[in-house]
Amino acid sequence: MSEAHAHPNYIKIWFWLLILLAISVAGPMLEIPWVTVVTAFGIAAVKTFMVAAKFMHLQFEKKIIWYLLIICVTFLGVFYFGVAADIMNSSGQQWKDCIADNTCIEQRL
Amino acid sequence: MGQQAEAILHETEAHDAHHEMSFWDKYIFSVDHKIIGFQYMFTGLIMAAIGGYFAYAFRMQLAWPGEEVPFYGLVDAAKYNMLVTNHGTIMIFWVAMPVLIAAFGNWLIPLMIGCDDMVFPRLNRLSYQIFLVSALVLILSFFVTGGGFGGAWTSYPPLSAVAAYNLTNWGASLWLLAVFLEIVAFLLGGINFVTTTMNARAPGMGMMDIPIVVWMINIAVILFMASVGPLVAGAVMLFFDQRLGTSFFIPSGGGDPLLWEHLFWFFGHPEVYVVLLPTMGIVAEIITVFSRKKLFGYRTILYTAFGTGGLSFIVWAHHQFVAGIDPRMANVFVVTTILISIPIAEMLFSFIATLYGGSIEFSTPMLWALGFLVSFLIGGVTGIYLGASALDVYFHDSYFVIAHFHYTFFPITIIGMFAAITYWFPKMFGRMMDETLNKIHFWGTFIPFNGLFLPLFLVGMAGQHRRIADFTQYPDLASPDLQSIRIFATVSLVILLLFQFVFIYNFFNSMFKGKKAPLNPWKANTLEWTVSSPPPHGNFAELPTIYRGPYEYSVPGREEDYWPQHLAPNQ
Amino acid sequence: MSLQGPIATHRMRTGIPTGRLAVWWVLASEIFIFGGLIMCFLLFKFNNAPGFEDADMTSTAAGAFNTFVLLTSSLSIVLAHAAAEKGDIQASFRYIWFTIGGGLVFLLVKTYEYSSKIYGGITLTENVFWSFYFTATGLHALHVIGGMVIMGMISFDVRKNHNLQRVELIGLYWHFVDIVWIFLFPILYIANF
Amino acid sequence: MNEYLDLGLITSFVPAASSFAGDIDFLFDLITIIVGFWFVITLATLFYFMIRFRRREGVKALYISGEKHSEKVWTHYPHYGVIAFDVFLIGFVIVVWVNVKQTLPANEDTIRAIGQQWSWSFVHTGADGKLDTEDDVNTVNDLHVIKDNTYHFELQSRDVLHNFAIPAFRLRQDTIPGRTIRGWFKPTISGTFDLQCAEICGRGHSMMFAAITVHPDRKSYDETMDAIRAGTYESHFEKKRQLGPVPLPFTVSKSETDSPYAIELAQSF
Repeated sequence: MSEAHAHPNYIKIWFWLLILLAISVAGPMLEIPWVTVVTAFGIAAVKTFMVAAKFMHLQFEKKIIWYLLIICVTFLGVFYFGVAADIMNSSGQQWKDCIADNTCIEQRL
Repeated sequence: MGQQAEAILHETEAHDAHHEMSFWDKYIFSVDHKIIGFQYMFTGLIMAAIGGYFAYAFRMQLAWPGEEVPFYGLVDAAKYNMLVTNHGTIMIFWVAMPVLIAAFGNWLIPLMIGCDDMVFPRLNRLSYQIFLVSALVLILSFFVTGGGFGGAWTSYPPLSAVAAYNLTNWGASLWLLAVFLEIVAFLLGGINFVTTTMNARAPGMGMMDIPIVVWMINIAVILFMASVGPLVAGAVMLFFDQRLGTSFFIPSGGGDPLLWEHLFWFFGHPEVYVVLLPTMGIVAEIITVFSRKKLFGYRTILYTAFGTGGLSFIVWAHHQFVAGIDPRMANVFVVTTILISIPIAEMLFSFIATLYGGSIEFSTPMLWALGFLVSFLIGGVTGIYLGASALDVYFHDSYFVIAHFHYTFFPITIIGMFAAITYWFPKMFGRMMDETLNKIHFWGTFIPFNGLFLPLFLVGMAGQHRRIADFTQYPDLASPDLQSIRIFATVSLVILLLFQFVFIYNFFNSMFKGKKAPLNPWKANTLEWTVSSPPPHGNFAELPTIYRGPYEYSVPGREEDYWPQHLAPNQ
Repeated sequence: MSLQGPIATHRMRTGIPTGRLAVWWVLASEIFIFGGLIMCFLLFKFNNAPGFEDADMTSTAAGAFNTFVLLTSSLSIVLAHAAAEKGDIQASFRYIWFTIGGGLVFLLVKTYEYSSKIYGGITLTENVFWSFYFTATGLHALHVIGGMVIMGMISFDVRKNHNLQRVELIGLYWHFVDIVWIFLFPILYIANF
Repeated sequence: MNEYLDLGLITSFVPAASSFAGDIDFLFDLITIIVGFWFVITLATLFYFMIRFRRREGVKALYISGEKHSEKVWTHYPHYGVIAFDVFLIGFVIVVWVNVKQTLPANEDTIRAIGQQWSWSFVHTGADGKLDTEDDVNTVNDLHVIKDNTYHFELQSRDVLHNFAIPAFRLRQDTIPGRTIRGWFKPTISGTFDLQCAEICGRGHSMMFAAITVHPDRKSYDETMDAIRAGTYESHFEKKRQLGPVPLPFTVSKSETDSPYAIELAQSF
């Protein structure tokens, strides 16, 4: 059993999470792209932080777990940006995606 | 938990261990970390035999194309592809990783950090069982209709994703499933290793008192865990492409084959360091013991290992310089790739500096360790050629790559494995190996190894590319000179394989009939040499407390030239 | 504390109990698996790959309801942990089963969504968006099922006052599954961003 | 760049037949010298230590931790040397890379190469110098170019990854289905060279090779093109290909632009 620590008020956090959920559903209904992105991902990030810090007790956890999680996210970011140049574009230096503009030779499948 | 409670618990445990265990409980379904280590080691050695046999078959085909290979039969194009693919897969996933990380990790971590077992013994057993299933699935994949998978160990889609392209419908899927299971097994095992090292160290053992090999295995495991995740997702996607008809990696359906290449190499490059670092650790243990020297720059070696691990995550695209990635990105990766030579060079320099002023005894483990340094140096420096993007335009997928790759992986896997086995054999089985046979085996492996792979640099420079069943058809490559180089390499391989029988004989003969080994035959400092050989279930009669680092050899003012970690300062 | 297994298991050099430390490592490797999948999705999405406008067709209401269910079950499992820590075994047992019930509701909604899509003629092979949709939610659902099974096993241990620390461990895992869903919800359900 | 430094290490095996082959050979030589220097020094040190410090009776080893600054410099100085050489190397490498892969110099002609399991189809532009027009000349496994002309190439693939590799030109580039990849080369020696597929592409990968013929002048090139159009051209490739004794279970198609697909080949064995 873990060492005792003060338990935060879980119901209150749950209540805040539900409000955030409502915002993230309502946000996109305005159909403004930047609002959608902010409400969808910004709020996902906030919710994640709340769940991790309060429900998962990261607040009270040793620093090493924080480092561990931060390293994970950093490496994922490295992966994303290393790959983005090739996969997130449909053309680049000396290459282009030829399926999109129908200039490809017919594919066997 | 206090030490007193530990002592009480330990006593009851030892008492429990007295009751007779059946053969199955003791050797097959054991939760003892040492038995699990043996299970990994023997499975790995059997897989190594299969991998070596495959290498023999396709090297014979290259030397004498189209002729029936003794003990194999005719190697046609499909079989050739299957052989090279599975040779690579087996040697990396079913030999290098189980033997270097899982076997020696299991065996050494609890002993070296002074505790009685892994923190999760049953998880440990589960990890081996999954690993065993994965090996069986891989072997099964050779025998299904269409034959084993032949799309190279990198398994680039669309070739690997579409049965109509690779013509090995089930072979490809089983291959992928086997790799997937193997990864799962190592994730479970790895979590166990890291948790054990973090939490279960003996009292007094600070971060800087951990033997380097334990550090290295742990760094390797963390690298593995961090790099393999995206590939696991990718493997699921590829499996769906194969079996359910999705098109994650098939361009005509909207996917992108380059994505797999990125996913694969994001794992594939750190994987090189995953297997390299444990061997570096093994070598560190051996050269300190046999030169009676303190390790030169413990912290330096540790930090360079961290540096290498971190850098290894940002170099992966050097495998794809000419794979159609954006050429501007290549410039980023060439810088990081060349930079990774810096920590590795520093680590090698530290090892060499350790020898300075030593009292070097050329016993077999030391010969293997020095052999590792020499041959890995060749592998390392030839990596500079391939990391240079402009030169990779010529050398990509050529035999130069093969030679470079084997000059790194052969020393890491095979030489590292033999170094470790010959060094820890007395502790593992309580008997000494025959030193003469060991030396014959060393020279009989080391010389043919160079005879095998040095010529491949030459054919690589001649523009010969890999995964071709018969070069004599290629007008520019058919010259008798090049063919005689190939034959020379093949003959070296056969000699190398024949000398392994010396090892097999010596191994089993010494295991049962060898001279009884003393407790600490090499006069080493680390904790595994303080327990009886072979160590009993529960390892230590009395759990040790640590007073100093693992490399206190030839300390001035002490009569003995070693100073075991567990001896209290006044002893 | 029940003393079982090797001594190694009960040592605590980092100050974090071994079980919890291991669960954090499990979660770290899971972050890479789900993270890798989500990264791949985003790469295709931002490249305007054809088919990604189909995100309109997923039912935002069902997704939002499932988010609500998972958040609530996260609450109940953390309450179970708090109760177990206080020694209130019966309450802990009830909260665990409430959480399992949440998982069940989640899976029912998921089944409804899957079947309505499949009856509507949309399967895994429709296009890359739907491939991602079924792969990601399917992998997530497998984690939900796994979590429920383990929770069920733990709940009976709890009633016998065994291994109470495991409530916290499964809780950590369950919160992680919740967090994965928090990210899957906007990328798969909220219309084009 | 190989006028500065030419050890002829690669050219003793393969001729340098394109304009940038010399640059790449130069890089090889440069790296060989730098790396060889370090290799020899390191190995010599290692062997010296091994011999000098072998075990002798009554001689105790030194106690050196390697943690003190005065000791660390012994690994740090060589280490700084490695960094300096690395930076020096990266400079040269990027210059050559930019020249070979990142830039497209003005061209005289364009060719298209299409990889498929397991043959190469080539499209030559014909008289108008443009692809996708009436007078294009299609060939299978036989590429024709003129010496000292700069060519752009367009790579495509119909099925799996292939690799357009001409060792004599020091050129390799993957072809990816769904992508058009561009690049360039400028042949400088006339003759016939191997064109390989250097990315594993299935069962017939071993047989997927073609010939690139560099014609000394336009006249010879035009005659060949006319012969191909008239169907009277006997491929140099066919003459030169010596089928080894390997019982590969199929042959590569000879005449059509579209060689048989994998499935058909698969059914034939």
